[in-house]
Amino acid sequence: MAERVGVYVCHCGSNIAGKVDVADVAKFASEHIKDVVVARDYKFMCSDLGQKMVEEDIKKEGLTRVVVAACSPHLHEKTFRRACSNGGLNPYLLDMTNIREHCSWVHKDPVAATEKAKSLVSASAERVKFQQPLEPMYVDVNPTTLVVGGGIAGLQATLELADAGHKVVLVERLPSIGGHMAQFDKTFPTLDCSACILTPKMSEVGQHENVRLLTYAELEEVTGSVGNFHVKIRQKARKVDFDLCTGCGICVEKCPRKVVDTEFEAGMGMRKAIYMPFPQAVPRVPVLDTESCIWFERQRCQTCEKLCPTKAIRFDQEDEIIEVDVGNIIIATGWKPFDCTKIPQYGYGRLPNVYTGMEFERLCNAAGPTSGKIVLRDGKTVPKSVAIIHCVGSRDLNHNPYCSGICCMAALKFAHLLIEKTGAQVYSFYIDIRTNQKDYEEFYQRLLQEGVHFVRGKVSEVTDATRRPDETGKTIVQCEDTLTGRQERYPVDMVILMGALEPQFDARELGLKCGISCSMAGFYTERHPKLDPVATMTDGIFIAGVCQGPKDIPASVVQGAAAAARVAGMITKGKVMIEPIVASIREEDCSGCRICNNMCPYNAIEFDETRAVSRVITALCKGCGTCVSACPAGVIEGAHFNNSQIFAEIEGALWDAVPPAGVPGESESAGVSAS
Amino acid sequence: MKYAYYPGCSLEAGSAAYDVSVRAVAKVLGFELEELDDWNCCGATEYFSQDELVATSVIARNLAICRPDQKELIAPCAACFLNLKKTDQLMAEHSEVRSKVNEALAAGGLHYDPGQVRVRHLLDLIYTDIGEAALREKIKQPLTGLRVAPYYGCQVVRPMNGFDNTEYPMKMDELFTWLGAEVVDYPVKAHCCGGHMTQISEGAAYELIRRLLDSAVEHEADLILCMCPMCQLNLDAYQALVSSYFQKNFQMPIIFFTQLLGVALGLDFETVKIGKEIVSAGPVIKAKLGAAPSQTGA
Amino acid sequence: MSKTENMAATEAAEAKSKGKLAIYWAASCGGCEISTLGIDTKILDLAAAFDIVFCPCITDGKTRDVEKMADGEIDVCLFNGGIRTSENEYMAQLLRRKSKVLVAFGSCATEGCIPGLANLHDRKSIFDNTYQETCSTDNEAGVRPQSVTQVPEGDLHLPVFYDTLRTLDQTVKVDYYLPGCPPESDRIWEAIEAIMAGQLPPPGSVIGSNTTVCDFCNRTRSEKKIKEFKRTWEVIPDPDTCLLEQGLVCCGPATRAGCGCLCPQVNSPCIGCYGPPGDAQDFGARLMSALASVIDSNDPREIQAIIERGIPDPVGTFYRFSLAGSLLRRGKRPEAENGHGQQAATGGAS
Amino acid sequence: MSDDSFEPKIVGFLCNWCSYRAADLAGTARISHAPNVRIIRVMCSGRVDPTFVLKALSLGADGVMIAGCHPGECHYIEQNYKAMRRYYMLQHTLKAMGVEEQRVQLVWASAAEGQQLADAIDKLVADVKALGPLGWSKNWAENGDRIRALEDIVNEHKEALEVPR
Repeated sequence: MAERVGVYVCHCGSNIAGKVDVADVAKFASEHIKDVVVARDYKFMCSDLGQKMVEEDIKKEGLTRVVVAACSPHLHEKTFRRACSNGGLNPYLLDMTNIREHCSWVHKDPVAATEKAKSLVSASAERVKFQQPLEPMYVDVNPTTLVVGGGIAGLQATLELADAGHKVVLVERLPSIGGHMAQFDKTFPTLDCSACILTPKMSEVGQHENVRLLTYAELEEVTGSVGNFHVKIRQKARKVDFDLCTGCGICVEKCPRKVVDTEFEAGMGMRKAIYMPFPQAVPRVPVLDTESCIWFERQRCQTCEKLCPTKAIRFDQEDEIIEVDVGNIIIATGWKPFDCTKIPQYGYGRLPNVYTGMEFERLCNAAGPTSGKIVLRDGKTVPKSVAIIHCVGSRDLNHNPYCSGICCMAALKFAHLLIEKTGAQVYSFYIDIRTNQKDYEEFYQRLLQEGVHFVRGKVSEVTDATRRPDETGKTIVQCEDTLTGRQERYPVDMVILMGALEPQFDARELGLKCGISCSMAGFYTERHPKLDPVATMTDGIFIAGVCQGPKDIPASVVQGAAAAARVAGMITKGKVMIEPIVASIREEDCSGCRICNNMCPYNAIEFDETRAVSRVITALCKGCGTCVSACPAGVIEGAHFNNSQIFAEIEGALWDAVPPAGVPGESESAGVSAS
Repeated sequence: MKYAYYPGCSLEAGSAAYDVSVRAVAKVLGFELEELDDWNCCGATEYFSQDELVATSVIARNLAICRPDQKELIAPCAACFLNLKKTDQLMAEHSEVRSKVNEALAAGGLHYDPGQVRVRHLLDLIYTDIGEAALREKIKQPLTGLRVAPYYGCQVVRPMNGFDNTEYPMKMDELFTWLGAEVVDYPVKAHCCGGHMTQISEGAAYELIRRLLDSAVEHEADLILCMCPMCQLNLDAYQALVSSYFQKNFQMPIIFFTQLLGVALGLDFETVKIGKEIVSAGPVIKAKLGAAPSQTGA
Repeated sequence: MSKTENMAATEAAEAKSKGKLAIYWAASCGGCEISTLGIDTKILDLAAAFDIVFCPCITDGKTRDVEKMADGEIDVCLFNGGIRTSENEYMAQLLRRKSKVLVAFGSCATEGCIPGLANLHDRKSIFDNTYQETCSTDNEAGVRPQSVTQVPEGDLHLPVFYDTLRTLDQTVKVDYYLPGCPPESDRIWEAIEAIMAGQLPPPGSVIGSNTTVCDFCNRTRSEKKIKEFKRTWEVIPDPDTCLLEQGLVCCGPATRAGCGCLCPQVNSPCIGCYGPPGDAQDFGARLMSALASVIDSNDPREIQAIIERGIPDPVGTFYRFSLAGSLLRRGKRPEAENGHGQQAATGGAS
Repeated sequence: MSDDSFEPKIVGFLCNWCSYRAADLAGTARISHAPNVRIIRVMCSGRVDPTFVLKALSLGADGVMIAGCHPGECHYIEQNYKAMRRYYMLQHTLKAMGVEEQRVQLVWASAAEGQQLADAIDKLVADVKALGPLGWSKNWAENGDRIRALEDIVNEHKEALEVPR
């Protein structure tokens, strides 16, 4: 039985009608497209009256398919699906074609625009005839949430949810939560002590009845989908019994092996082989580093084991896989600092008095290796002159094109601390000073008053090759001051490189595990950069903090809270709708060649060994259709985007193309008809 | 391994030592350099500043005359390398240049599609294609005790040579570390040698040369290794003038890196033309490496 | 005389109750007929059920006899071969008109088969090659086949050779398809049985299985990742592992079952002679898509290198049997050429 | 070759998440571009089957655009890589069939790249204009002798001597 298609061409005021001859398009639809029984143009299809028109035509004219030619389906597909529903038609029997963004707004010539609109309507009308009624699916939401990353963004998200009464599993890779913020000395622009404001949050998380804290643990595998994720977490072996340990610290104190702490102290200080990264660490359970432990090196020592009052040391402890079920996941995995040796002309790693920003944070920190005394690597010389270089690895096409956002303010903070603690002359080499949050500009003005020398220019090199007598023994910064247009050399005692904030080294890997994508730079892609910054394209996975893009502490806190709010909303609602756009395999025709098996990044295709056929796990399928086009036998069907729909759409789009002329065929059976 | 070879004019004249040592080293390391038949001038630094299109066309001829089997072209001279590479890149990136240059080439019955020939510097060949293991195997005379300052100059490393860091190159440093030399961290390794300034503004040029020599002296280098004829000329031939200009007494031997590489591979001084330079490198090499280098030759 | 008459009468009576079968070959190799005879003694059952009214390969019969039949007089016509010449086309139209059921029999009639690969060329280049360019050909006068030759008695005609080989259904309406090069004898018999029993699928369909060759392949299969496509002579394949996983371009996953997986059983990759299964539109596209999907690289250059090295002849690989029946049907043709061309005039006069 | 009056008919397969949105953005930002591409939305460039391209060309399209998210930014994580592999495989075959490479182009455009998508459309249209119409079905036209030859067969059979049975 032939379908009865209704075609509606929207004027969108003059947005469409100003360029496209909408009446002509509607006329074309009714005269030239088979099975079109109603074709109308209307001022605003999305208005109540427009929607009513569709509803009534479905009822009166017995429409079985509806085409709306208007704006982008991303704006109004839901609107017209609802109109179809109200008219008693399955909402998936609608197709929307975009004659505004893709046509009237972008083409100059009204005739060409009208012709294109006809093609788009023709394609849509041919396609819609092959569409099939579909039913959306609903699943329950597990109220437990997984937060990955125990930095400030993850901590905020955790607390928001836990305080609201929801269970949270917090996973942190390092031995303690706290993240980079725990390493900082002061925070800009208020200069309050970083630890003072962070540690209360850390201990709250550590003691919260709704929080299950897993430190020194990593996400291993995520399966399932929104509402019902199943997560495997690798609890790395601490070599310390978590339950027996009281955190007394005797083991740390007595451990005879000291090593450079490249993690928390950024290489500026030492730690023991068994250690807690810092005094306020949460949880207060040390970790034994088997790489440097004497016992693991030559089976001797055992000091910690002998001295532990609760016998909590476990040399034979192994990694453990912990499995949890959660409804939503918040990723707050933060960032890693740029490797400054990648810019060798700045001398980091080669010249002793060149420091990274993180090294300087530790140097400045009262709890740091020098107890907050700013001295050179010799341990005693107080620098009299310091150069701070901005944008090291940021805003640099050779490394990262983006602005790392926080370095200007951090550099100002460093300058202030230097002046306050040492009275040194500070030179700040910048491209632009970016201070665009509350009270930031005021901080910049304050530093100008304090006498920082701001030099606008990109430093060409940092060297120990002297040219003038006054350079002897100094580290020289060569830079063109672009405000005076002069090449200048600045001999200083200390150079601080404000390295870029880079995505975590395993950001892509984790993204793959969770099914979310990264930008070119490697930061996670949000669902919408303005309107949905903490959701991702994968339902049930949210992002917060620097893993989404460089940002400062307040912005990270805001995102942590925002992600928590989104999750709380999901939990309150209790159920989520899943679009029925999924693939399915005609199992009776599947030969089990297994080509499709590794097509799916969501592992939604499984192979049934006994029957030797592949099968789609509908709940996991996201409907991309890649397996559909990979199947060599053509037995995978992609709902709402199946072959017959797309073939029809292609045919419709090319309604005016050259017909297969001069092709010999049945119609002109020249030979036999003459016999 | 066989490569097309573009010696360039300097290597046929003032920098013959470079050419001779390159060929000698090639023999020992087992790669073949087939000199391009009927190559023409690379334009040095002048062509491009006069007329870019004409320069590109003239230089592109060298790429166009490569036979189909000559896929990699080696140029030891820094200027030749840069110009050839730049030409290939300009033609690849600008279709207009590509079609105009090919119009010009067509007059001589030639045609060049960018990317057809890969232009490479000799250092890249030795570092990448020969590599550490093969090189170490061939060492006859380790350079132990010799303090060398690798000097890259400007043209080989900039812009975007594709095989080494542009701002602070390290490949020659690594190469000589493999050979046993003490490589000094020569901070001015990519600074200007003065170029043609010696002809225009000697004061400026001498200051630039002084900085290079001073830094080498300061780092207690025994000699400076070059990979550009112009650099070698400026540092070596003008050393006496620079000394008197600044009331100094520089005695810094300046040789091509292939010459010292040859010594490490067991070639004698004559084979790699050590002794052709003005500030003689022979004595310091002999002194530091103990006995006179082996006389086995190639 | 009377005995003969009697026999003729009996035959006539029998013929009325028996069906009429025609088997025709157009541009084909004769393999389909051989495979038909491969039904062995069942040929007697066939003869009991049908009068073979026309089959130039095994019985004497003239086109005029067919022309004289009433429209639709033939019950079933098994038509093998593609449409290469005007004669092929004429016969296709004639048999279509005279047959109730027309079956595209074998790969040539279904999708063009090997002769269809000539669609990468046109008449002129085919003639140039065949009659001039091969090294063993000595043809100084440039003689080419002529469709019309004038002799004193009038014009003599030979069929015209077409630029493009067509499948049967690109020429006339086809009721059923029986693919394979050639169709396996067992499949032929199954089809004949179905016809005899009147248990035919809906018109327009393929008589045969909807699964693929892999369904009958006993090799172990796992997830596929291909870093290199190998040519058959480059490797002695492991007999127990999926050939595709060993880098060989095996068409099995894209090819309709029916052969019993003959080639992979002897360690040779499937070449796809049974065509695509189900309602797949373009065999080559299916195979291209599937093979490309499992290339183990995300680097454009590496991907191109893998493809170019491993698949030097893409049309011959993906469309060995199906070029004429594919969406594009043929390679791009040089601008209007006539194979008979200039040489035709001189050739004709000589 | 190029004919000013020739307006190529091009079918574009755009992925729902990046390139289709890029086209939406080009619209919102009123970035004017050539009207020749008729856009078909698919969920992912990984859905684009070589069959779609062949179908479009066989039905009279002069060119085809396949557009997806940038490599590494696919909404479905890595499916655009599969589109890329298929694209090169298809190009390899199309080349052997005589279809010019520039007629089928693979484009990456993120949802923020309206300008880039518009530029890519203009480039494709310009490239196809320079190549001229494809008109694939013209390749199927048979040589002029065909109709006459078919009539000749019929006539000859009419004239042939009737052999009595």
